[in-house]
Formats: sequence, C-alpha cells, structure tokens
Amino acid sequence: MGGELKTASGGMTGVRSGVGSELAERAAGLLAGGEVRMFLGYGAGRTPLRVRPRHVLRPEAAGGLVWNEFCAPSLAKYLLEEQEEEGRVGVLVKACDLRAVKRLVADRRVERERVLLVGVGCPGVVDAGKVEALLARAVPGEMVEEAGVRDGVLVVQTRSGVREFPREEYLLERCLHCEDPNPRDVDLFVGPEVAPWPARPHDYAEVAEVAALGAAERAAYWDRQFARCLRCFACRNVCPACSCRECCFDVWEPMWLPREVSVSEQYMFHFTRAFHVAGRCVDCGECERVCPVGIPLMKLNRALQKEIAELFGVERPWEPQEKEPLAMYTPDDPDFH
Amino acid sequence: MPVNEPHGAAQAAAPGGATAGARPGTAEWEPRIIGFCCNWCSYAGADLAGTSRLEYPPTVRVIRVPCSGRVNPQFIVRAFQKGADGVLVAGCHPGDCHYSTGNYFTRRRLQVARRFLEYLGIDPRRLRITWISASEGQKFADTVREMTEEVRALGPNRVMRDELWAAN
Amino acid sequence: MKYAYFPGCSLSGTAREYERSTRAVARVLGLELEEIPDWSCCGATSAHATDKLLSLALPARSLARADEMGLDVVAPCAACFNRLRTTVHAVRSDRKVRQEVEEVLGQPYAACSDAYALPDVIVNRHGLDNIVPHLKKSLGGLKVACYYGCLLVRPSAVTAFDDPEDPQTMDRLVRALGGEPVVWPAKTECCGASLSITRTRVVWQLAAQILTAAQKAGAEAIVVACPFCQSNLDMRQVQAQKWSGRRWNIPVYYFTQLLGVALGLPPGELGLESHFVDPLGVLRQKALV
Amino acid sequence: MKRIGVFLCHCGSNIAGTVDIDRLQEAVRRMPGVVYVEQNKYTCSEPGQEQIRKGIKEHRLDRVVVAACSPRMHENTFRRTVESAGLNPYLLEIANVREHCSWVHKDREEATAKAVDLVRRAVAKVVFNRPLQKARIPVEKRALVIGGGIAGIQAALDIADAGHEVWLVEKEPSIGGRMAQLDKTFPTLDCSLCILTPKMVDVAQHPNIRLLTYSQVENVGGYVGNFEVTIRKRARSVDESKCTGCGSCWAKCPHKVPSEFDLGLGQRKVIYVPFPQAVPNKPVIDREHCVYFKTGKCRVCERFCPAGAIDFTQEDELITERFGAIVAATGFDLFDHARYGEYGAGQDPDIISGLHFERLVNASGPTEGKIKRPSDGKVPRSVAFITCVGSRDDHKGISYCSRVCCMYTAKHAILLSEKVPGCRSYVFYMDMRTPGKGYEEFYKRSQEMGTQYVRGRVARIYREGDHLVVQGEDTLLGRKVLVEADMVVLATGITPRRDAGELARTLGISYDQYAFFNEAHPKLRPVETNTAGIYLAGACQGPKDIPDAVAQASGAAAKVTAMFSKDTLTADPLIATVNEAICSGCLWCKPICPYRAIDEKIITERVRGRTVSRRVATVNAGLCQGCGACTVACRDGAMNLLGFSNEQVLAEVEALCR
Amino acid sequence: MSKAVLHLSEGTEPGFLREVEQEAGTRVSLCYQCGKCAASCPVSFVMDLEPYQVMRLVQLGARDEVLRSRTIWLCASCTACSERCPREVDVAATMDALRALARRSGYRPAEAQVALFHGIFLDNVRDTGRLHELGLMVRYKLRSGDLFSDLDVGLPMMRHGKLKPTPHRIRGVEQLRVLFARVRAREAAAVRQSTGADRESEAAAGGRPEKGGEGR
Repeated sequence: MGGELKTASGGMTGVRSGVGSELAERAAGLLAGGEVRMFLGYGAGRTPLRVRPRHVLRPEAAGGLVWNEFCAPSLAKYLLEEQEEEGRVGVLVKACDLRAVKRLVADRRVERERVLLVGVGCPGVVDAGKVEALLARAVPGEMVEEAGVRDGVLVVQTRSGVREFPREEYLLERCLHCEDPNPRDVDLFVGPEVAPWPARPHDYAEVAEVAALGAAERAAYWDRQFARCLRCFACRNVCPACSCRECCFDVWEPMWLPREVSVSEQYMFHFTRAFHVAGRCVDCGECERVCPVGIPLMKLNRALQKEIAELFGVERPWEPQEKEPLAMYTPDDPDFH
Repeated sequence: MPVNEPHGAAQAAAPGGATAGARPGTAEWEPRIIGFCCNWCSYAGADLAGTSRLEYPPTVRVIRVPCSGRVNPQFIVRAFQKGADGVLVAGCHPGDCHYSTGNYFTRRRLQVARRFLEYLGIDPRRLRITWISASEGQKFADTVREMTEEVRALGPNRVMRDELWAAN
Repeated sequence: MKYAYFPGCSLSGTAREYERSTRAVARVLGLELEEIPDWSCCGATSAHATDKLLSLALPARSLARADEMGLDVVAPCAACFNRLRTTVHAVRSDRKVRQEVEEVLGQPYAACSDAYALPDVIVNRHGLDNIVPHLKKSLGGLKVACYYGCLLVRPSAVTAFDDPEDPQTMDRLVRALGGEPVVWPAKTECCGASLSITRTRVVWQLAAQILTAAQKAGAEAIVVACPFCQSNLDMRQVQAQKWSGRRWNIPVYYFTQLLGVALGLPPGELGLESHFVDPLGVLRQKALV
Repeated sequence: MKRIGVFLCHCGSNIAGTVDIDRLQEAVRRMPGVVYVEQNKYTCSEPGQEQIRKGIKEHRLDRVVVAACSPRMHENTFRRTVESAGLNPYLLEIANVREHCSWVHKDREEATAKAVDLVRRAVAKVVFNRPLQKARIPVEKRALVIGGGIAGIQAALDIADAGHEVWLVEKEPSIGGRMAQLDKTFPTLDCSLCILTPKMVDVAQHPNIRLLTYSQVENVGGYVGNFEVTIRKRARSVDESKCTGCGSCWAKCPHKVPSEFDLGLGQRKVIYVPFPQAVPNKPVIDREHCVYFKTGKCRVCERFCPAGAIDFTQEDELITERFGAIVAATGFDLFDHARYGEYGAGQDPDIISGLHFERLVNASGPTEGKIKRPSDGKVPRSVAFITCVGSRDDHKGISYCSRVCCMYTAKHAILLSEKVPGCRSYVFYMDMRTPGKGYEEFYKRSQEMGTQYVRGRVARIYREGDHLVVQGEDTLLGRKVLVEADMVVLATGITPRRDAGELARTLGISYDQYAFFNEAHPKLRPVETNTAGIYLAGACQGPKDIPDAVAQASGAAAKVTAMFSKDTLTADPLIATVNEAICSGCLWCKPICPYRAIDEKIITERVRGRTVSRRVATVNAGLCQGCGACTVACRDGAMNLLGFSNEQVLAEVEALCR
Repeated sequence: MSKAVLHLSEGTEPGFLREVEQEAGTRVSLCYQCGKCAASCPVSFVMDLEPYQVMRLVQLGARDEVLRSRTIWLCASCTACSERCPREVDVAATMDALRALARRSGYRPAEAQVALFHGIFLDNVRDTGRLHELGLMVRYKLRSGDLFSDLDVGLPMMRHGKLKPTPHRIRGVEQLRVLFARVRAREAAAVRQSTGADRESEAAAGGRPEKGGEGR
C-alpha cells in the first residue's frame, strides 16, 4: 500500500496510491463506456481515519474514489435501492463485501446480472471506532490531522504528536478471521492480489465466554448490553441478510415490536433480529461495527451459527448455503428427548 | 454449552409472598405456562385427557394452532416477555404430521430457538417441545405435570421482565 | 474371565459333587472362580415365603462383598442365582427398595455387580469355541434330556438367561460334547423343590412325570444345573419308583460332570461316586470311563 | 369497536360442575369489546343455538365467542348457527372450558380462574377474526379403492353403480382378499367363494371399474378432490389383452413352489393364478422363482401359450392419475403364533392357525377339502381348537379382542364334525362372544353337534409320540384337564397388514399403536379419516367380520358418492394469504410448503409516478391446507394465515399472560 | 372351595384387595379368571383353591377364606403362572404376599409343616450364616414329629458324605443377627399399622381367627 504519510489523507487532490488510481481509471472507463450507469466506491471521510461511500455518476467525478486501509464499510446494502433504477451498477467489493452481495443475490433481492463486481485485495481495514476510542483516552479532545498505514503500522498525527498502533490493535475484529483477502469470481479485479495472513479460526471463542456463565449471569450480561440499545436500527440497515422490503419492526399491525423502550422489548428486538438472520448471516461484522453503543451483536450471530453448525452439521455457516439451514429438514434431525 | 442453573438456585430468592411473577390475589405463586398445541395431534391428545378425566395442574393455557410448524419463535419470546414462566409446544410425532412435514420444521427451528434463548439466559427447561399423538392423553397430562414441577422448582421467570429493569 | 464365586449352602452338602465338578471344569477351562469372602445364605424359598425385604437383604449381603471385589457373580445353584438376580434387579429398578435394603443391611449396596448362572457363564459368556479345543472324549451320541427346571429360566424378565419356554443353552453344550439332546416336553416343569422335605409325596409325583417324559423321549441320561432338581430326580428316583411302581433308572448328572467327563477328567474328581442312580454304567457303555 | 357476544355453556354439570359460571360471567362482562354475556345449560342444543341467534340479532353482535367443549366437537355446529343468524361463520371463536378445564381440574377456584383466562384468550382472538368465504375447488369425479378384498370390491361396485369411474388397485395377482381363502362363512355356512365370485366377476365386467391387480400405490399427492396418485403396475410377464386364461401355461410349467394362497400347505406353479376362481383369470410369472429369469433357459410357458401372451420383457409400469377420493380397504393379517413358546412356537406342523384350517377344509384347497394332518396326512381322530391366541394378551400378544375368532372357531368345529364324523373336537375358550345376528344360535348348533367346550386358557401344548397333549384348566370345574389331540388349531387374532403403517404415511392418514388406521370419530364418523377425501372400509380400520366390512364399504362408498354429487367442493378458507404490499419477493416461504401451494408472480404498480413491476409470492387456494409453516419463514410477516394470523396469536399470547 | 354363601356386602373386606396389591406389588384386580395359571401350576392337584380362585377371593375381599387356605402354603414359587399370565399379574408374588399377611394377622398356617420348615430354615441361617442341611433335617423332624420319612435316603446320603456334620459359622454372624432383628422390627410395625385396619374389619367379619400357630 505505502504512500507517504501526507498523501494518505486522501484529500480531494491528493496523489493517488497505486491501486487508488487504477480504480479511478477503471471506474471512469466503465462509466464512459456506459457499461454501468453508476459506480459505487469510497470517497474521503469526515476524518482521515474514515471514508464515505461515494456514488459516481460521471466519468470525470471518478477521481474522487479512494482505496486505503480505512475503507471498512460494506457497500453491498446500497445495491438494494439501486435495484429500483434501470441499468447496471458497478461496485467495489472486498472479500467480506462479496459474501454480502452473494447473500443479497441468494435472497433474490439483487439480481446478479445488474451488478458489476469490481474486486480488490484487502490488506485488512482499520477499526476507526476502536482507534478513536484509544486516542480519546490518550489525548482527549485532539482531532486527527493525518493518518496512514506504513509497513503494517497505523501512524496517526494529532496536535500533540504522532502515535503508532500495531496491526493487531488497529485491525477490525473480522479481519483477524479473514482466510482469503482476495474476492474470487468477481467481474473485474483491480490491483495486486494480497498475501493472506494467519487467520484466527472460527472457534466461536467469544460465544463460549458468555455461554460459560451461569444462567442468571448470562441474563444479567445481556440486560446490561441491551440496556444501552437506542433502537436506532443501524444494525438492521447495514445487514445484507436484513433485506426485507418492509421490516417487521416497522409494521404497525401486528405490533411485533412495540415502540416502548424497555428491557423486555429490547430482548424482543435483539432476539428477532438475530433469529431472522440465523442460517443466513455471512459474519461480515458490519452490525457490530456500526453499533453506536458497541453492543456485541456478533456474539449473538455467532452463537446461532454455532448452534446451526452443531445441530445440522453445517461446516461453514457464514457462507451462503445452497439450501437455507432453517428452510429445510432431514428426517433424522436431532430430536427433543 | 451454557451451564444451566441447578433447580431454582440461581433464580434469586424462592418465590414466597407476592413476587414479581405472582398472580394478583394468589398467596403462593403458581407457574403460568402457555401451551401451543397442534390441532390434529396434541390438541386432540389434550381433549382425550379431558374425556378420560385425567387430572393435571391448571398451570397450562392452550393456544390451538393448525400445526406445530405454525409456532413462530417470536410468539415464544412474546410469551416470556408478557409474563409466562414456561412455554410448551406440542406437535405430532415426526413422520405422523397431518401436513406431512410441518413438525420437521418445528423440530429444526425450535431446537435452535431453544438453545438461543438459553444463551440469552432463559433456562431451557422453561421451553419444552414434545410430540403427543391424538391417542396419548396420558402423555399430555404427564407432560403438564412434569413441566409444572420443573418450572415451579425454577421459580418465576426473571428474564425479559420490566420489573427487573425498574428494580436496578 | 474372572468371577466372584457364590457356591451356595447345598454345594458343601447334598450337592457336593456339583461343587467338585464345577471346580475341576473351571480349572481346565481357565475360568477363575474367586469365592466371595464370608458369603452367607441367599435365603432360597424360605426367605421370600416369609418376608419380601428379608429375601432381598440376605443376598444383598454377599452381593455387596462382590461389589467390593469388582467382579460379576456366578452361582452354580439355580435357586441362589434366582435370588441374587432378583435382588440386583429390584435394587436397580426401585430407589425405595434400595434404601430399605441398605437400612436393614447396615451398609451401602449399589448393585454394581451382575449375577449369572453357571451354565450361562460356561456356555454363553465363556463360549463353546473355548471349550471344544479342550475336549478329550465324545459322548458318542449319548441321548441326554436337558432339564432346566423353573428357577433358572423364570421369571424371564429377571433371570434373562434363556427362552423361558424352550431353553437351549445346555442342549447346545451337549451337542458340542458329541451327545444328542432329546426333544422332550418337561424341560422347564417344576420338580417341587421347596416341598421335597415337607410334602415329599408331591415331589414323587412331579419327579415321576418328569422321569416318564424323559424316558418316553428315549433319554439315556438327564442333565441338570440345580441341586434341588438333581436331588429330587436322582435321590428320590428310587423312592418315586417304589411309590409309583414305574422303572426309569435314568442317571441324573450335573452338566459340569458330563462336561468334566468329556474333558477327560477321572470320575473321582467329578464326584460321580455319590449318585443314587448308578451314573457310571451308561458312561462305561460309551467308553467314557 | 367490536360488539362481541359471549355464550357460556353449562354442558349440564360437565362444565358448571367445576367452573363457577356466574363468577365467569362477571369477569367476561368486563372484558374489552364484550357487549353481551349469557349462560345456557346446553348451548349446542336447539334452544341453546336459538338463544345465540336471538342474541346476535337483538344486540347487533359482530363477533361471537362460545365457551363450551372442544372446537373439534362443535366448531362447525356453532359456525352454522352464527351463519343462520346472518353473521359470517368465521367471526366465531370457541373457548375450550370443558376438555381443557372443567374435566381435568377439580379445584373450583383454580378451574374458574383458568376458564376466565381461556375465554379472555378467545375474546382477544375474535377481535382480529375477519369474514371469510369458503373457496371452491374442483372435484375429480374418479375414485381410487386400495385393496381388492370384499370391502374393496363392495366399495368399488357401489361407487361404480352410482355412475362414477373407480380404479381398484390390488397387490395380489387376483382380487378376493382373505375371504377367497375361506371355505364357509358363519353364521349361514354359505360357501365363501360362491357368494364372493359373482361380485368379483361384476367388478371385472363393470364398465366404470378399472381393475389393476398385481399393483401397488407408490405415492399420493394433492388433497381432497384433487389427489395425484402414482400406481406401480408390476410386470406380470403376461400380456393381459392376449391371454384367454386357458391355463395350458400353468399346466405345463415344470416348476413348483409353496403357494402363499395356501399358506405353504400346498404348491403352485411358477406361472400361476392364486386360485381357480381368480379374477382376472390371467396368470403371473413369479420372477423370483422362474428359471428363465435366473438362467435364461426353460420358456416352456411361452412355447405352450396358444395366444402368444407370454412376454418376458414386460417392465413395471408407473401410472399417475388424478382422483377425487380414496377408499383404503387393505384388510388384515393374522397374529403370528410363533410368539407363543408354550404353543410350540410355530415349529410343530400339526399346530396350525385358523386360516390354515380353512385351506385344509376348502374343496379347492391343497387337500381337496379332506381334513388331513399336515405332518403325516392322517385324518385326525381328535382336534383341539384354542381361541384368544394373541388376542386379549397384554404380555405376549395384543390387548384387544379380535371379534371373529369365537365364531370362526365354532364354524371350524361344525365343519370338522360334518367332514370327519366321530372326530372329537374340543374348544378351549375364555368367553364365547356371539354378538351378531344368528351368532348365538350358531354357537348352540356347534354344541349340539358334540363340540366339547372347555372354559379355560391353555397353559401349554407338547408333542408326545404321534399326538399332541393340550394342558389346560376347566375353570368352571376348578380342575386341570389334559386333551390328547392329533391336531391343534389356534384361533390367532387379527392384526393390520404388516405394511399398513407405510401405506398410512403415504396416504397422510394417522394410525393407532397397532397400525390400524384411525377413523375420524370412533362412534360418529367410522368410515372417514381426519384427512378429507380419504375413507376407510373393512378390517384395516379394526377387527371386524364380513357383514360389518361390507356395511362399512357401502358407508364409505356413500361418502364418496356424496362428495361426487357436487362439481366443486367448498374448501376450508383458513389458508395462507400474502400481503403483497409488504412482500419482498424473496420466496423464503416457497421451499417450506409441503403441498407446493406457493408460487411467484410479477405484479406491476405505480411507484412515485412510474410503473414498476416486481416479484411477489402467491398462494394457490386449492392446494394450501392451512398448516402455516410458511408464515414463520416469512420474516416480515407478509405471509399470514387466515384464522390463525400473527395478530390473533400474538393477541392470544398477551391475553393469556396477563 | 367353601360352599358357604359369600355375603359380598358384609362378609368381605374391600380393603383386602388393595392391601394384597400393595404387599405383592402387582395389580390382582386385572385377573380375568382365564385359568392359564392353574393350567400351568405343577402342584395345583394338591391345592384346595386353584390359583385363579385365590385371585378371585382376593378381588372379592374374602380375607379369612384366602388366609386360611392350603394353597398359599403349597405354592412352590416356580413362577410358571406369573410368566404366562396374559394380564401380567404376578401370581407367585401374590402367594408370597398372602403368606406374609397370614402370618402377620396371626392366622394358623393350613400347612403347618411347610411354615415350620421355613421358620427352622431361617433360624438356622440366622444363627450360623449358612444353612446346615443336617441341622435343618434333624430339628424339622423333632419339631414336626415326622421322624421316620426319608430314613431310606438319609443313610446313603451319610455314606456319600452328603450330610456335612458340622455347620459352617461365618464371621459376619452379628450382621445377620442385626439384619433379622431389623426385618422383625419392620414387620412388627407393619402389623401394628395393619391391625388398626384389622379392628374395623374385625367388627365387620365378627370373630377373630384363634391365636397360636408355629409361624415365626
């Protein structure tokens, strides 16, 4: 990746790193050639640590597209609204984003032919929330002026100086599990393939932590977590498996989820959200990343993945299955005593 | 997998006097169990328990559904949320379902739902899924009796209770 | 295979020859029998005829010692086997019964060890294929009526030894020894065991029926696995002949004695001298002795 | 706001005996939406129903709740009542305060509290009930009868005589079933085949009946009025159109095997008809034993067949057809007496079952009607009959009474004394059960002919020399008895066919712990099953004699013809329905439906000024049976189930938890 | 079988059936008089009541007639009846129970010698831990007065060494003594509890079976 510290700020006019420029050219070419009516990529964000989704309609505007270690958000869910317009849409996808798009296609909410997938090898992206929290504790009140990753180390410049964060500290939790950072069977691939790194196995360790507690402690644990929930529905909005046209939480009759914010309604919301994606969650971790109050939503999703793996022998429940585990049966499924 | 609390120990104090789960007016707390019974087998089994005058504790209230496959896990959460101390889902024996495959889906969904509720802190003994045929009136009565004793030992359900929310 | 050996009271008395032939055969077959230290009487019929708890507690005392030895129990005598098995079954299936037995016994008893009949151990668990290599002589088609009596096979839910109506364990053994087990209808008819002293006349009648049936089936010998059956058919055969006026003169062997003969053991070691009906005549005919 | 009327039933003392109806009424009056509450001693009676009609009119009720017995009993009754008062029949809910409350709880306080909850549940649900109309589904006016015994034959003839097309499928090469194996029938001693053969011929010649023998039902799909059935017509290796039934093939066939029809007592050729009066009188090649199929040689039958009808290359044929109704008449098997070690465990050739005796005494049987002992062919001088073998035995057999053994044993005794004068016949019985017309007189006739009836179950039977000894007890005397018999006939009990459970699963009907098919109601609906469109006839539903089997067959036929008398059937409206406004078209629901009732369709709608087309799910009202499994797969609740909707169930849960 | 009229409403004790069922642990009420037990019974020819007749009388509550019968003492416990009963009634266990009830209620056993034999057998076991056959034979002959039977067999048995002269005393005899005492104590408690029941039935039945009898 490389690129001097300065350019990493990704300012509108900054010199592009290698992949960034190749991406911009390809996007412009696609738009100019009319292959896609729009290209969905990343643009500079509010702070150097973050980027913002960028809908590019005109070839000349493609210059604003960036690619760096801060491109954490998944762009898959934006395809949902784009389905209503005619024409094909190009979208930049990392390996985890590709699983999200496959999920939407499997759920027949996005048609594969109307999407042009542009894959990019992902070096592992920064967990901006975590870094900002560390900074806030270390140098409260200071803004991030520049930030960049050089040789696997995140370097952040603030008013009082430069701080460095090693890779294990700055990476998003999901990247630690990433077995293959290069999206396969995409339409186009920009930049070089990235060498994979030793991935932490899917051993549901964090699920087991809570599971080991006694029943009362578990209930108390989740009470504390759910107590913080603002019901902002960010987790639902970002989730590729939550693609209903009108979510049951918004339906007035029947009132699945009363609007009152109380501990029992929190349980109803979180149980339902997790159970609705059970067997279809692609473990992309976006829900946990976007949750403003940091509720460990992946613990819920992975607990369900673990049950489904154990009960029905689904080795990789986070990969879209050919038949949805809870929409099929075998006569000799495990039974109740 | 999660450690379930031994009988009643972890469920705070024994349910003496009017506690959160007690019904108004009853001195001693009685477990409140919601039963989902499928019309063709377990509801008929419950009817048979009636015609055979088998006695069992009045702790279960039955909701008739066409098939156990109709029971949405959200109904179960709604029951626990609104004050149920136990939920019973009874269907036909696998292979005997009137709709041929309904209970196969019940078996899959509620296996996962039951373990997930356990993960969230509800003791799995509060949610019992069992198969009762139209000729098993005795089994229905025994199931209700066993479940009542188990839930009584566990005490009133504290999880998902607004009262608790107000308490701490 | 090693077993806790529960000989029972009659094997040191009226069934002396059953004890000696059992020991001899076990030695040859490499079957280790370790006598339960300080075992006591199983109570036989008198205990359960008097008090149910007594009939369970008495065997429990010896069974508790077998538990400590960590060995399953083998009982040559059908009555002891039946009582031991009933106790193990009762204690395992009912917690209340276990508490009562422990209270009366004055020590814990968890019914860990199982109890097996001697024919079951030798023919089924030890197995015929481990016996055939040791055989020295063949019974030469000796026609044998295998008599199981009642306590070995009934109640089948508890004894679980063989088919209660048509048991075949000893028949298979006799065939393996070169003998010819006859098909006859009184295999599991009772010989009136507990009445042999108090109502001897009844035993004569039952013995007569059994011996006549064996005779009609062409049996040259009867083989048994229970001291009561042996004494009622052998010892009282003479009396029954006087009482009924019939003649049978059929020798009654313990299956361990016949097995011993086929293993080439001398009659002296098998207690063949202490029979009432001459057991050696038939064996000499078959050049077995 | 809804105007709900609640009618509380006393059911005599069945409910009022344990539930305090007055306190219940007090509590119900305060429930939201309830404008009228009333008590009735017998709500299901005519005056009770009249009060409901009056209540609806006077109080302008738009919802009705009846707190009485189980909805499985009178839901339809009260729907008709409500409909006759001008209210849509589906605006009704039943609270089961009898089977689920008053009958099972003794404490009056607790029972009343529970009754209040159950009524509150019904009231909370009825608020969300919507007026529904019965859907109309077409009826395929063709009936399928499974099983060609007397019951199947009678049902087929009755339906065909009513002018409808009937397919009769029989597993054996010929129809006739168990009755064809019998010699005479009680109590009239008619020759069984003499009264059966005419009916078999009628079936073969009836223009409306298509007869498929040597065939089995493999798969049943669809639902009442529209069953889709796949039938496997096994290869006979004989071309039925050419074969004239002249019999030269089975005369010349060089190989013999034990005849199943004669239960192994006699032999049959490898190419055979099971019995001379077989219908169709067309042989079948038993490919398992046919030399040609093993070694490719022989083909004698082909050489001697004048019509060239032999066709070794014939394959099994799978025929699929649509049927409106199905009648199951698969008959019975006999209890296997090998389970009784004390009765010889099935090893002794002279200890035979009642059906064996029928074959011995039958003129077209293996011994041409002369009663001979299977072991050595000797004519028996004394025969012992034993009833209740297998029946009424919780330990080794079946707990129920098989109803016919006493009578056919009496018949056997009569036939024996007629055919073998001077032969002593003993019948060991426990209770002589003679319930039918002319049955007791038939028993008396058996006694008059010298049959020795000994009251007591036999302990054991053993062979002694060339005869059998039966050891029993005469409990009227209180003494043990012994009988020396040349032959013993065991009257073994009636059990369902060995594959009855499998067929029940194929048909989707329920069966009891013995695998007899479950009737809809033991007293009121004996020929129907819980699966609409599938009817029962004969011993497959439970042990019965020929008169009952025939009566039940005509009953089933009447039900079928009643269904066929209308062109369409009113289908239950309680089916799934899609709210197209919410439906995302993800079709997660589709793989769940066992009846393949869910499909996708494209709808076009105007959205923000533009016409847009999108995919939504749609439910075929004819196929959907209303199980609701799809509604749970639909995350956003677009798929709902009428009569048990999400709104209703949620309301019920909340009502019961308060 | 007594031919006296059985006054069902006064001459019988309804509680007797439940008492027997509890003691025997089997449902005597299920017996439907099929006779298979009697047909299987090897010793029914010496019994005064057939096994199913005993069951019938227990069902009817004819306590005296059953507990005075010879049948309950002559049953050889060969369990052919229980094995073959189509209603799964444990007839053999019922006979055991009736013997215990008879002894508890003080009925004189109709077969005194059988009861005596069991008593001596158990005393022998209690005193030495194992049964000493010779001791049993001698004591039984003296107490029953039947001195001369089996002498023709006794001598040859001696010769064959089948009659061990000395009893074998086990080490744990004390444990056995305590065991028998505890069983006796529990039985006495059962008697007190049942005699309470006896008093009501006694009033109904009129007259008390005479005391005495050898039963231990």
